[in-house]
Amino acid sequence: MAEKKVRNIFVKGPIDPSFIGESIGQHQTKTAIGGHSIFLGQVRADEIDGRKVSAIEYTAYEEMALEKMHVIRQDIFDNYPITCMHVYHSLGVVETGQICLFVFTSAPHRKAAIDSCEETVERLKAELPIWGKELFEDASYQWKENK
Amino acid sequence: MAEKKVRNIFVKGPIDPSFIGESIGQHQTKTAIGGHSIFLGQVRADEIDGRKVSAIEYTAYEEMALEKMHVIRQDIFDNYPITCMHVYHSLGVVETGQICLFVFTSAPHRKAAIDSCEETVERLKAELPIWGKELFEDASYQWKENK
Amino acid sequence: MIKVLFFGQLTDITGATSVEIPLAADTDELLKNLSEKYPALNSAKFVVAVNKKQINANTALDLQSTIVLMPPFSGG
Amino acid sequence: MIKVLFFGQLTDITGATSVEIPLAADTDELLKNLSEKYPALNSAKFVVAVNKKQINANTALDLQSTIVLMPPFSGG
Repeated sequence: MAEKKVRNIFVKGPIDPSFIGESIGQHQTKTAIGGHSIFLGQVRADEIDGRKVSAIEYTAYEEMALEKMHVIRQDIFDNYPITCMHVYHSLGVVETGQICLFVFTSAPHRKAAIDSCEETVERLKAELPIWGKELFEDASYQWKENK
Repeated sequence: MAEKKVRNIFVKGPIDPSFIGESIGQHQTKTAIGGHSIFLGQVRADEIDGRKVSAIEYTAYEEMALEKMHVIRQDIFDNYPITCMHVYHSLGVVETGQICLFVFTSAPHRKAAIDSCEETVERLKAELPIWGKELFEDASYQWKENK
Repeated sequence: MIKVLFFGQLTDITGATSVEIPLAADTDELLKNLSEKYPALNSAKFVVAVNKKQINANTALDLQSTIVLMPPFSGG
Repeated sequence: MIKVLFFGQLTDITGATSVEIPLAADTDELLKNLSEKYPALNSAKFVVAVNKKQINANTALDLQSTIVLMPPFSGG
């Protein structure tokens, strides 16, 4: 299942829900698949010290992020019997309510799909050099911190 | 978060990927959400004793299944800080490669979305009176058994 | 007479999704009567629901009871 | 001269996503020079990547080195 190619994961702006539907539909020819697991990150309208988040602006050290994601992908394929994995992360401004992260794993059996999806989400949040700048409605900002 | 209404979960035939995309898009106004978790069941072209599955035909004891699903939904809302949950299951014939199950949970934080989705999938497979009849290409069949 | 519903592989035994049989006093008696009519039920795995609740013990029946025989679930 | 890249909140300190500074023999020396230029870096949390690999110890540099200062990640 190993692949050599370093794939791009970055998309400019939010991830369109119809793109997610289309990605799902593209798996209908893969009849060895029995389960898909999807995680979507959505920008939350957090209120911090009375200021309300209106958007997050993402930047990344793209070259390094793609290399790290490639390593994560290889590890996940080595550790779980999955059929395929797709990861997309936004760059630039994503408004509240819009989708900034799309992780999609598929496998013959549900457990591998579910577990590999969760592990991919956890690892990419911890390991990919991506930064979110929370933009408030009053035009101030603060740098996001992952918990 | 408790709701009184027993919702229908059954759809005739396969679940359309574009419907899944639309369901995701309908959450863009819910700006308290930070993460969505989705599980999709897809009919697998298993080969059993040299016969290849071409479709699964689902039947359910619908009234009881909806009441049980209502209990599961209440339990999940009681146990996880989630914003919403949507569940759809096919009835009738679903061909290999098509989607027969769509479980969708959303929460302010990812852990609740991911854990509640997985638990919902496990519980509905174990507790809902639904049966799958595996139809083979040679027109024979066998009743599916969940592992 | 009372109607009994069957699902899944049980319909291969009964050849129907429901049958009408004489009312029995309780589920034990009803199952005994059904087994006489469909001997293959003796070796089949199933649980019984009365009025949409799965029962774990002998349960009294009346003409309003909804009785359903359910083999192991296989949804999803 | 060598180019150093900054991300996230570090760009608030430097006022730029990259700065050119004289080449240093290794990362310890480079960080000392950077701290003199931007004293707020002393209290900032970050890791250093050289040629796209995060370093955990002092690392030799040359004119071809790509040096990046990265605050805690917050993607997803």
